[in-house]
Amino acid sequence: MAEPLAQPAVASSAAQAAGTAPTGAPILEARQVTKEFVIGGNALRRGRIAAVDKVSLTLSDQPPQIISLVGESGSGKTTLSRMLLGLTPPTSGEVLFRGKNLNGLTREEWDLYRSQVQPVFQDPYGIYNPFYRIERVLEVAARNFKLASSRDDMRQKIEEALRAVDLRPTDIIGRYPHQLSGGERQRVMLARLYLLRPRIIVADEPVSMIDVAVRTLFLNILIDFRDKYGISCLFITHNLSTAYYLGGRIMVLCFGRVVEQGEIDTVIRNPAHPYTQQLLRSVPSSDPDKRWTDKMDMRTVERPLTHEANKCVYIERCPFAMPVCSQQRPPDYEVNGSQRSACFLHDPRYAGRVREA
Amino acid sequence: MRFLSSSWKNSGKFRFGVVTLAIILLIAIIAPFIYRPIIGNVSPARPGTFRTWEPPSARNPFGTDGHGRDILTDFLAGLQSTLAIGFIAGFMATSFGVVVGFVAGYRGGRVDTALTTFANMLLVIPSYPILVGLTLVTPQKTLLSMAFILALFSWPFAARTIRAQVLSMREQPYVELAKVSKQRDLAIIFTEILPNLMPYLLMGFAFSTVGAMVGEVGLAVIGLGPSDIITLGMMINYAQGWSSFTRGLYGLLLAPIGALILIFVAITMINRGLEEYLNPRLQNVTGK
Amino acid sequence: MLKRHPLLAYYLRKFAAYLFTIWGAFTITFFVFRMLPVNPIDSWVKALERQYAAKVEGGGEMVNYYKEQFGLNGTLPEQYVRYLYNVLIKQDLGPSFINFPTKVQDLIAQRLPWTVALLGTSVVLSWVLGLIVGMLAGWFRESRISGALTNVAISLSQIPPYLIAVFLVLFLGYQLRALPYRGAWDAQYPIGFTWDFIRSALTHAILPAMSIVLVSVAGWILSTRSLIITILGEDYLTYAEAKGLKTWDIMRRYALRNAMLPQATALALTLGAVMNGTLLIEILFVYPGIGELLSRSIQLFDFNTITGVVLLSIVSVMTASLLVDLALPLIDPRIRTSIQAA
Amino acid sequence: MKTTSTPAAPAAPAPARRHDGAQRELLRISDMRIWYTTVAGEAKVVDGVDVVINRNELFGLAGESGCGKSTLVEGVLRLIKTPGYIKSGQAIFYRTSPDTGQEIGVDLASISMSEMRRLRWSHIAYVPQGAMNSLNPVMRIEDQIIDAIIEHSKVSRREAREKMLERLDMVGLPASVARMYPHELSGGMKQRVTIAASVTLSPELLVADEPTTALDVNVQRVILQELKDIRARLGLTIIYVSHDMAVHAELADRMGIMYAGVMMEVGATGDVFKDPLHPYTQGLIRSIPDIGKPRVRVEGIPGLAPSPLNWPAGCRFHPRCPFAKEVCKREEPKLAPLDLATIAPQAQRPGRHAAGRSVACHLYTEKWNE
Repeated sequence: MAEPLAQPAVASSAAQAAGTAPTGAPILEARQVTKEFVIGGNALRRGRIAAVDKVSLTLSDQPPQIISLVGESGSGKTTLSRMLLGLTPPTSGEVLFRGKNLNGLTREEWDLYRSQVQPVFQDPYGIYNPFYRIERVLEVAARNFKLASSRDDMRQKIEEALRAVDLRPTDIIGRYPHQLSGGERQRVMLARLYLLRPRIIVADEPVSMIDVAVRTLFLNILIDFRDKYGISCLFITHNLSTAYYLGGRIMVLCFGRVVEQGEIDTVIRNPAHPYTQQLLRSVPSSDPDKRWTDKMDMRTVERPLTHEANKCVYIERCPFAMPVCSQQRPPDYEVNGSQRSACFLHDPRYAGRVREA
Repeated sequence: MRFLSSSWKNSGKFRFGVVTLAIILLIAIIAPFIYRPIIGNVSPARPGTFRTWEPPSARNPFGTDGHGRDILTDFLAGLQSTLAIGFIAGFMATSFGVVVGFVAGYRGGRVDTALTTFANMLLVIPSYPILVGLTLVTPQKTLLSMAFILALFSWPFAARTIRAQVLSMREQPYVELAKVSKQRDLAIIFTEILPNLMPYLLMGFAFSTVGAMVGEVGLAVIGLGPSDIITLGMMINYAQGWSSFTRGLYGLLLAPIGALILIFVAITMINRGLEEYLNPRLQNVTGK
Repeated sequence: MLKRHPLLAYYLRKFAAYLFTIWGAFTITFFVFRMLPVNPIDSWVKALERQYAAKVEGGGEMVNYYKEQFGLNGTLPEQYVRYLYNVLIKQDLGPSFINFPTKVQDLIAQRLPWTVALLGTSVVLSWVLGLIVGMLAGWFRESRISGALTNVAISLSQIPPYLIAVFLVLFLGYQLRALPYRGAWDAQYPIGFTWDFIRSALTHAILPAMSIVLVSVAGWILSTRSLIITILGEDYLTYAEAKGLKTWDIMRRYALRNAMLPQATALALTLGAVMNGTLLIEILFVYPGIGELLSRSIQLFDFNTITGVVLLSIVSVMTASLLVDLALPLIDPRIRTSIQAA
Repeated sequence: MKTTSTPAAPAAPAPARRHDGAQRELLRISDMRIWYTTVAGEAKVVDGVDVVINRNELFGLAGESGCGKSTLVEGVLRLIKTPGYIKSGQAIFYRTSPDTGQEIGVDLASISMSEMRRLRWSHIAYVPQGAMNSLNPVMRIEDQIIDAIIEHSKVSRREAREKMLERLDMVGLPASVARMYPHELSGGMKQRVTIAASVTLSPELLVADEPTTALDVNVQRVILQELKDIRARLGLTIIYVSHDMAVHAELADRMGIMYAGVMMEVGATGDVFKDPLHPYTQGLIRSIPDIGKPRVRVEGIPGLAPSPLNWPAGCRFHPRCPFAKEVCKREEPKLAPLDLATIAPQAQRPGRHAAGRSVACHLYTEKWNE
């Protein structure tokens, strides 16, 4: 188990927001963004749960970077992506485009926002309207964003975009969505982004429904977009290995809260938050000699996570839970350099009193 | 419309329905050429062209009815008007139902609840008494007025199915993609949702047409058919119960009923073919 | 308090919608008929004259007297409020035209048993038959018979029972004289629990019931078949089979049990709608049910009877769906938890 | 559930037991073909698979979606419904009869459905792909387990109940779960109930078809751990079907890689991962992102997965294979044991051994240097 590091330095909230310290002004920024849903609770208690609970992150294209947002199902990653895309309004907190709140944008600012922030959705089978041929998605984008001067200019740009994502135009143009494989359809989505050249891509689990062999093609294109065209990407996934392959930064989401963030290599080599540690211990390694030796206690996985505001979300499952964890919500602690973890273990005032699980 | 060609290719029911309906429509279209030689250019509905209750003869292959009209002409003219009433009422009901269904489904919120409750109220009222009441009162019962009255009560069916489809389609990822590609609401409705609704529109239209024809028969049988034309329902009324049988004029009762049953079966088969296109698992032999 | 008990809130919301829809539907019917530009009293007087072939003198005040009797005086809203007052407080639906002065509610009470007996039994019968046949057609759907049966069911399902009735009467009633096709029992037997009366009532009910059953059984076969086909595709069916259970056990405890709930709900809703019945069947067979009463009262513009019967039909349909809404959470644990969560 | 069995197969002979080194054969599948009749023609989803499963072994059946691995196990278990049918092939299952302890070979592909039904659960158990919703939503958990026990072992309801509770406890589920309905359980718990139910009668063979795909990674870890314990405790033979190679690396003793309806490579897990023979296996293993290994850009396997309606001629992988030669386009290589003596020089690797390995690729046949 990784030893909690000594120096405490609680990251102040301002620093926290700019914490990722990219040099350029952030194109897209979430500040303490929260989204609450009303659920009946049981017959007695009718509660509101925060699917996303005070999450702050910044996405900038100087330098272009890929941030992986890793979380289990139900951790709120899709809700967060929809808020960043302006498809769902946050209950509290703000989503800012170049420093201005999304719902305050004028018509032109909104157009600029749309042209600079674009999504890749999860379900390759539901993304295309079955009624039309596949290339219509590209034509609509070209038309609405005025990317082509004439019909054949548009045709020529579409073909170039398809080739840029390793697809032969002759195999794709003119065919209907159901005639293409999941992998091909997601790459046509990337071709659309190649046309639009946004500054930020918000990809919500784009490869979870495609086979491994074809998946790497998709990931490589995302990496090329970053390196060749300077397009940053918020890559949302539940698969740590896929996130690792992309490199860049990682943010670990647990039940609506960011519990750890940092450069992916440091976080994987030396995870600071108990939840991240458990995730890493659960990922099967593809080396037959490195099989699991320790036995994971069933209860750490089955016991529920909690939404209560002044508690650590992971308290029920955490082997190091301390009294303070059930009294306050842990702030972000700087662990080393830009790695941060929301856990009291990093605070020397409590480090000593660890209650054995 | 791809769904039509693929339904035709894959579903025997759809083919049977379309062929049967086409034959019936063809007969209705060429009807005047058949009955003109028999009755001359007199309105088919005019009584007294022949003597009443004549047995079948060369001139009147099916004989004549109680009002001195040739039964074959009654049947052919009746077929024309019943089909006309059915399709006009079906068209009115569907178009009104689609508008209501779309507004309720896509707009949602209070408008949706208001429209849905209103439609539910209409659905709960037994339509027959009001139909009869309205028909009794309309001064001159033309084909159009009958169709309108019949449409009054069948639009909620179409509205309900369309609304359900729009609600589910609105959540589809390709609608979200359209939003993110700066498509405006109207464009989303007409280019993204409407094309996928076509099969449901056709089914709604077929369903309301059948409903309207059933309504017409119901009214005509108790003597409330339109005044200046003959419909298949009115023929059943002319048969005055079983007296036409005692005179051996089976055509007067069996022809309209047979034709009506055939029309209903044909339209239902078309609907079923479309349903199986939309939900392939319902087909008889799986996989096909 | 409502916030804390989602189940209670669910029930109250449903009940409020129930009352509102009944009130709305009733109001529409009431005004549609009362606004028709027809003077019911004149048509009634003409009917009397035809009956006794004599001119009625001193029409003026007599017409007003009868208008008052039938609650047709005053402006429409007044009539509406008075009618509602009578119905809700005094449970009095007002006198009927058809056989004045009997009250509408008595007329209905007299005829209701016939309609309920005829339609009620045929709907339940076709439900049971449709469930079994539909289940088999869905389960053995590769066989030719189930394919042919489904096609027959599809064709029959949309045909109005009335048209089928004509064919039935033509062959069974008229040609072969096998079954009676007029009236509900043989006039020679007095009404009572004598065997003759019951036997005659039963034989008279066969043809009308058959024409209703033939159409509605087709509908039930189709709905059960597609329900079973969906269930067959479920994983728990494959798993039941992988457990090596006998086909009959799988059919009964896995497939049928999952199909039971939706079909039971559908039955409750159809039974509720039994009231608007198949009016034409009752006219064709001269069956003394609610439908036949309705058609005669419409001819004579007997507002009270029309509104009474329509109200009865609306209330029965809405009550059926309310009962289903109330019962569902109790029967199906999944719905109960989803309500608590929603 | 009518399945047209192959007419030619003899009625359940008792073929001699073959000894494959220390292990004894439990299931021998030979030339198994499972096709689906579709509007567009015959989809040859499983098209001639040969594989042997030994007793007490965990055999990993790997391959991407659409390669036919689930269809193969469903076919062997006779759970295929029309329009799917077993075109040809045998699946000899060596059943130990409880009384004599003697092993009888039975061809699962051709025995009658009632015979198959008797084998199910007592000898062969199955955890289906949608294990999350394979529990009957309108029945309590206990009723769904007890009915299978009583069906096969004729014990009293009370005994069956005890057996059920004991199995639930074995997978770490409290007894209170027995009275619950499926929708009241979390995904992971439903999964464990299904596994517990499958092993109530201590079957000889457990077939698990991608049981953990829909689960979160830590719930999957617990389920896989559970499977390992049960296997050890009950001496089970398990066929584990999954597209996730890392799971096979974690669990499997031996592995089979399927592609386009046929078996491409079979071997011990260590050999397959460290020294993959078939070019497809190499591509597959190369493109698995692994947080343990250094990050290096990988090209994955270009091209399209072929359609079962018309498999490519010759070797089915040749359109996507970097080593494809003329012979690969013409002739389909048979799955053959690796014979170091005959393979072409450039296919030799230092430290490569051939024990228990077979591959279907011309690289490893004399045809390579024609």
